[in-house]
Amino acid sequence: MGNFFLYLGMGLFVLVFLCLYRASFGPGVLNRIAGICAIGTKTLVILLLMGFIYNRVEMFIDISMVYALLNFIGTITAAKYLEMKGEA
Amino acid sequence: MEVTILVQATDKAFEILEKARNDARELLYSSAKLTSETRSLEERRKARDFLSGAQRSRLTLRNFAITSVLLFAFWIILSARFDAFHLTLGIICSLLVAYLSHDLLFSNIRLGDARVRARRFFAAAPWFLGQIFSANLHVAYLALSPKMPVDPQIIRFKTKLESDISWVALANSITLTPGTITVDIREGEFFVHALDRKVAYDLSTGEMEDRIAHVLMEADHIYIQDVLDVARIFGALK
Amino acid sequence: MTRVTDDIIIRTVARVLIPFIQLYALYVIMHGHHSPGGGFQGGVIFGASFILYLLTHGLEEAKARMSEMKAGLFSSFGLLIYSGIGLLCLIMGSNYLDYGRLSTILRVIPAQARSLGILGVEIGVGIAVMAVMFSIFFDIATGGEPPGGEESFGDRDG
Amino acid sequence: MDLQQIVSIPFLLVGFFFFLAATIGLLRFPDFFCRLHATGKGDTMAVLLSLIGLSVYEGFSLTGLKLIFIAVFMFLAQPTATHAISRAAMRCGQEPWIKGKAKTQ
Repeated sequence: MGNFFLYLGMGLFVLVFLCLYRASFGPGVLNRIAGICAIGTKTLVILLLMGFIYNRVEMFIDISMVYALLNFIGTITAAKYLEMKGEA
Repeated sequence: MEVTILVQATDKAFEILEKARNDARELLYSSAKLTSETRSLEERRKARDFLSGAQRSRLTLRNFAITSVLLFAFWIILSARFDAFHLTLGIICSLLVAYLSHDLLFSNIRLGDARVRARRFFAAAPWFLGQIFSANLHVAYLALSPKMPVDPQIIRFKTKLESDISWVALANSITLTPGTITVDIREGEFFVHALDRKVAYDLSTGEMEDRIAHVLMEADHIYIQDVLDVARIFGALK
Repeated sequence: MTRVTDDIIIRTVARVLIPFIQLYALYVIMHGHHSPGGGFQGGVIFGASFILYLLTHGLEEAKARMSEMKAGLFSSFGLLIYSGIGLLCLIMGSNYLDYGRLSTILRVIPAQARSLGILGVEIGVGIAVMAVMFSIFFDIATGGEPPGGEESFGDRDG
Repeated sequence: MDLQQIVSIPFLLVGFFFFLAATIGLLRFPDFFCRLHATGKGDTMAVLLSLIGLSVYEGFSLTGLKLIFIAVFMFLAQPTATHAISRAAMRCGQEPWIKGKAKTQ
């Protein structure tokens, strides 16, 4: 089962790199924000899988919770900033 | 001849004068009554204000209590340590957070019907989950099919829901379900971005709106689900 | 960035989430000595909850809840707790922040005194970090205007 | 291999499939709003399925309950974030792409 988690995490890692294309080359700021938000959700699952691989779920679950929280607040802040600025 | 006319005229004049005096008296009385009425109304309003002040403080207390109990339950789940030291810390922390933000969680929710609402929510949850699952299959199909048959368009409709909680529920479930994203809400008008024509048509039938109105118990319209419930009860009775 | 948003969705969701975020921050601070996190991380999360409140409810309401002066006082207060515990250890005759000697005051065994001392230090650090974080965001959002100076600095970035 | 592991594997695999679909959608869709469809919906469902799978694997404990809490949080937060970005785009004057127009973005 540990190997299964490992391969799943590696697959998610590849997906993160695919999202990184949109986050780095995406035309405009908004596409970049969308890409970064997608990376955040994938990172959350990768962190949990790491916790299961290392048998320390209680520790990694807190980290992933903080990650989800800060991802949400960061996205809202960026969106609010762009909305107030009025251009992208 | 002239005398009779004169007498009649004076009679008439007296009559008019009498009538005017009566009118004036009535007006005076009514105005006096009106002032007394307004005064009593004022007093009543003052009393009501006082009462609602008491009600408000009671409401605040209730919100505080419910918030702290909820937060303490959340703390127990988070902490997973049951010794006295950590439980005391939990009580202190949940009281502190409830003091800081007790007006945020329940600012305009009626709590009397929470049980009915929870039951209806759990009854409606499988339908929503199924919708979300089918939405994801739809998006996955669109993303993976080589021709990518998307035909995006923006549709707008006015909702009949009233409270902001149900607006938020409707907007978030629109965002989660087939091919649609809530882009904006302006004064009860939803701007929705739809991925193709079919999902736009599906949305405009308003089934989801009815379901959310049913779950959150919005008053003053008739819902399909209520009619169905009544029909079922009637059938069972027969 | 500091005006009240007219978006009902973000405001309502933030209103529901903020108490839980704050409780989570306190959990991270209090359990810092046997799980990841601690004073700094918990303080950052607590500050983030206030930032979310400022973003969604506007500058005025956020000021009513947490003004700049309060933020300054809290940052000094957190630092006072931290350095006070450290100095107490120094007065008791051991090194700075060496909590073992606190056992004579707290009337517990030295190991437990160390745990309690670390907890107190983390609470101090958490309060300081929360206040500093909030005041930094406050300064950036208002463009560095002095507190109470102009009424209309919400319009500057509109 | 006990029963919990066997049950949790399909959940994780379906979740991974939705992650894959969301990422491909993010890369392939023609305009910003359509890309938001991919990330907002696909990622939410994928996180939900993955967390259900992991909590089944963990078994009934407080850790599993915490995983469910993360799922609930994502369910509230992800549509809200999607809505915030799309609203910002609308206020910034991004025109949604209509079928038949040249692809600009």
